[in-house]
Amino acid sequence: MSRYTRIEFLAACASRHVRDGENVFGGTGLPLLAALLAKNTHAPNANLISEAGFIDAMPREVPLSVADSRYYYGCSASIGLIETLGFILQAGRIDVGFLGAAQIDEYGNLNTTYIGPYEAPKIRLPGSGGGNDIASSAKRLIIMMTHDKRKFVKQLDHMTSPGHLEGPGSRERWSLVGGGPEVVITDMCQMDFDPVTRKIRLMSVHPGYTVDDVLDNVMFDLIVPDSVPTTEEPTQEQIEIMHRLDPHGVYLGKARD
Amino acid sequence: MSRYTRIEFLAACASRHVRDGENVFGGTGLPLLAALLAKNTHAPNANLISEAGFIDAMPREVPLSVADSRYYYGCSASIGLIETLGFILQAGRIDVGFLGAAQIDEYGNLNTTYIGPYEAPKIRLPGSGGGNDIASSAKRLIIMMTHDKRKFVKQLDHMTSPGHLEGPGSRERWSLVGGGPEVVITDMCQMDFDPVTRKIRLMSVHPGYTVDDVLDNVMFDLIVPDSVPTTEEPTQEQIEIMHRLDPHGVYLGKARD
Amino acid sequence: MVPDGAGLFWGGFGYQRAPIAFAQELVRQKKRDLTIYTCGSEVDLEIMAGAGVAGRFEIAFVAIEAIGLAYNMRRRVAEGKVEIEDYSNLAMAMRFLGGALNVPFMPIRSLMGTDMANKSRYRGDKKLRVIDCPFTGQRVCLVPSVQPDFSIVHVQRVDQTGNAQIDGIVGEDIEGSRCGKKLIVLAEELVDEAEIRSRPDQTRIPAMYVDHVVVLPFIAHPMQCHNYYDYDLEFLQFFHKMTRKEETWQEYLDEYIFGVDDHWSYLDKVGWERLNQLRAKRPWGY
Amino acid sequence: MVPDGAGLFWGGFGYQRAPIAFAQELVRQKKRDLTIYTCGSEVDLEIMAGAGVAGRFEIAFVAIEAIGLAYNMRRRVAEGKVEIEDYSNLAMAMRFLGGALNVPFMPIRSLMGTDMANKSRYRGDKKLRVIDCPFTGQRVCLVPSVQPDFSIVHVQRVDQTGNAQIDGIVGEDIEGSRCGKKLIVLAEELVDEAEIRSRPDQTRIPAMYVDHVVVLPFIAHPMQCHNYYDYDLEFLQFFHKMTRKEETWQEYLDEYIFGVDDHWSYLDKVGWERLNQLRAKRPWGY
Repeated sequence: MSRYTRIEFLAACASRHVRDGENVFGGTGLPLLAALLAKNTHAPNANLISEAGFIDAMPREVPLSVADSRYYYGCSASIGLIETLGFILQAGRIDVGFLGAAQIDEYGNLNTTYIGPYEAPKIRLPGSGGGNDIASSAKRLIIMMTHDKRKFVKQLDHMTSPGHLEGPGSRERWSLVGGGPEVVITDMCQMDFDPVTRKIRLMSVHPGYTVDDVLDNVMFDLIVPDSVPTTEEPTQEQIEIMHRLDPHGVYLGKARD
Repeated sequence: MSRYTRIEFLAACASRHVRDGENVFGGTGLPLLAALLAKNTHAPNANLISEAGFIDAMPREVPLSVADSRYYYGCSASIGLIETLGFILQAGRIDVGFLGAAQIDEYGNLNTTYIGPYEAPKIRLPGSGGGNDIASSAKRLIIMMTHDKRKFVKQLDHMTSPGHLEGPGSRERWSLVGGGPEVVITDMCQMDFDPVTRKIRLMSVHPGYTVDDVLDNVMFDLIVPDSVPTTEEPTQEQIEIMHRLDPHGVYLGKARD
Repeated sequence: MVPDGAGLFWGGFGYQRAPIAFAQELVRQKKRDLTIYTCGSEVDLEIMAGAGVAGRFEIAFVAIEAIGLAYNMRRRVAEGKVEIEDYSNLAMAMRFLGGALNVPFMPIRSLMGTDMANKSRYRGDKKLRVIDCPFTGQRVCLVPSVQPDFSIVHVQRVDQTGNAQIDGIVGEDIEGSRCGKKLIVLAEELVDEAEIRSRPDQTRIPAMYVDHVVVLPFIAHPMQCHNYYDYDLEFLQFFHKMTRKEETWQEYLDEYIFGVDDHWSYLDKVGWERLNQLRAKRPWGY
Repeated sequence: MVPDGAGLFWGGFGYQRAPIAFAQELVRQKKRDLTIYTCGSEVDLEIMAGAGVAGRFEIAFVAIEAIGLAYNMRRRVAEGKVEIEDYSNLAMAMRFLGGALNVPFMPIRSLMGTDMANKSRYRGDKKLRVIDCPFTGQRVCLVPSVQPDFSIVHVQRVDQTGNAQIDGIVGEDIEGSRCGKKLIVLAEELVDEAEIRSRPDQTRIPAMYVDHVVVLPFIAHPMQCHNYYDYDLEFLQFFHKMTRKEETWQEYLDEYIFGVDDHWSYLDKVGWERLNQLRAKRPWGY
């Protein structure tokens, strides 16, 4: 068993959802670290795309921005947003997209824009960026969040990006291209979505946490299956590769645990 | 006085309508020869654009195709159709566009597609190409045709490209970007358009022809002003430059005159 | 690989990067009922219309530009064997852009007020739609996007994974290469993936779009391929002359298309001395 | 040159080619009531929102990405001094594409079903419109095109006539540079026109679009400019720390923007030894 931090666990867990050969929108931050980790372990042929315009990128170290020059050298094409978000994403060519969020509801709808009422927002967050586009059009969506009860809400303050909207049939009603959220990964558990109701469902609990810990930390009714397995831990190799990819500890923190 | 052929006259005459510094859509054929002649004489800073994607081109010899590599070397940018017909032309950035036609009516509307009824066309012509786009969106349109009575018709077999449509206000009704035809140049005369009725009007007659010659060779009522000047002849310099630009005589014919 | 009845985006523009070898191979394989989508193509359209492999064309232009009119197309249209749905170059380029973007239509400011908007061959009210803009009230023309079964694009260079570079103008090939359900890239030269990845700014078609790659020299003959070879003016004039009448066209077809086994035999027939004289010179690219 | 109240397309994307020097100059000239149109910008938006030169933003994103949130923007929004009309990156890029094409709107398949489509800050029903496609019956979202007074674009190289080259990703700058009524190009380096004309494939912005050119080094500092210099991580973190509170932000503003005469003085203040250490290394470009 390896020693690991919560962040390392989150990144390693998310990386397992990338399959070899897939077209992946990585973004920045932890999702990107997860995608890069996948490419450096079990998914060497994953095609890592940055919405800024980099296609099939293989950065030596983790970029800080979707437009970071670290994405450039060795990528197969360097173009622009109409290419990545239009020709690639909106055309249905992205297998998996990663997103984070400040709030998520039980259908996997996401808020990354405002806390407080729209008319007089208390806190302005970054906004959609390419988030709404990715949530609308990627075949599968992987959501990564640090676990905090206030983020798992019954009613979003603002819906920035579509999850399963109001449930079965709603994405089809708006002719959305992609399939919507598949999994939500936090530093406490993994959740997926019930195929019938499209509501969020507990999938696995990370070592050191219980089902009750999770239930205490969501503000909606979480579906809990009869048996909830324990999430696989990161390997020593995964942790080492992660730190090689983030030598300055921008995402992982300066100190090893 | 220089000796010249009809084609040389036509090209030289058309070239005078290009002003220095203008953005010009030249196409191929005689119009291109005219535009190149202008650039090599009185309009050295004309920005010659080919719809295939060449911007500010300065070919050594006349290209045979809008996509001809002869447009490439020394041009300032080499892009594509969305750039030239969209960002440049449709955005209203083209000062003057050249077009030819198989039929023209009294409002300067053009047919380059079918002779005979649409349902069972007798003759298929090239079609619009960028013609409809240029006629819709260029600030000024210069039409070049060899003079043949059957081409100057009361009713087009097919309207490929808009002139002044049904007269005053019709271009505005369709929100067309450009100003429509300004002048029609044949190997017999020049015609412009009455600013009030938008109908075609005799402007000047080439040496060797009379007003009656022209009236005998159009099938609609041509407006004839009180005084019709004689068109300026090509200079020896213009003729020499033309032949340097078309060394194989593709447009001018193999033989001098 | 291309079944009868398929729709094809057809790349190249004017005399540049025309996929002539592919057209000739479609003829040899006796394909039928294809629909061709392109802005303006020339010798290739004449071959496909003349040999009867395609019955429908959604295009803006057909002629050999400075060389002259398209006689094969003219005969086939008069015979009723070919139907052309007429658009302008911008309209077709935008239809490909819409297809590449996976949206159902694109707005343009051409076609309105003319028979291009009023008459349709077989698309009926799916040819285009003129609407009042909900934001400005101005009239605007919506043209339906195209997502054909295949995109056929001819480029200068490709690597073993499919990353392709185009030199010179791109015409409508950026949008066209992305709008088809499958993309077949025809290239003059195979280069190493490391070379492509050292200059990613130059990649015009990333490998992720590419389904099949064919590498052959002189794919566009008698047309040109920038930085590789010029057009063959004499052959082009000969081709054009042979299309003038049905009998001479059939002669051409028998000799230069059915009479050769494949593109290599075609090039042998044209002759390598002749072909080598067409090679592009620096810095001109032709 | 830019009057109060003007609308500006703002180029660069993420950490790449941000026109920081131009933002700082707008602050020094005490411009007011600008409207900024861009996909996602970061330090530049923080400067303009923080200094009060712009009151309206039609954007998709504001934060310093990996470094953290946009504190200036957060405070100004909470104070009611800044209004943000929210779109997605694709929506903004398509709005610039529509502006460049001079059509009134563009169709997209994002935003629908969410508050992005349901709520508007000040555009009201001119924010977007969801319609049923007249060809397919599918729902599609129309976003209104943008044709602002100015486009501000930062590039690597420009010639004396205005032809500009961009290395690396272009973000939304191709469309953005063509959508404005006037285009101001900021470049790191002046090259000769003959150099541009010997490689016309590399020209991303032809001179015919360009109204004004400014040539200065390190325009994007503390952000990066591909093939020229990397971001200044330490300065970026310092900048971000200074924006956390209004008092420290005012200190930063007084010292680094109002406290210097122009961009050269700013660079002197940052220090040339530091700047030179940021210069890009081959083959990486950063």
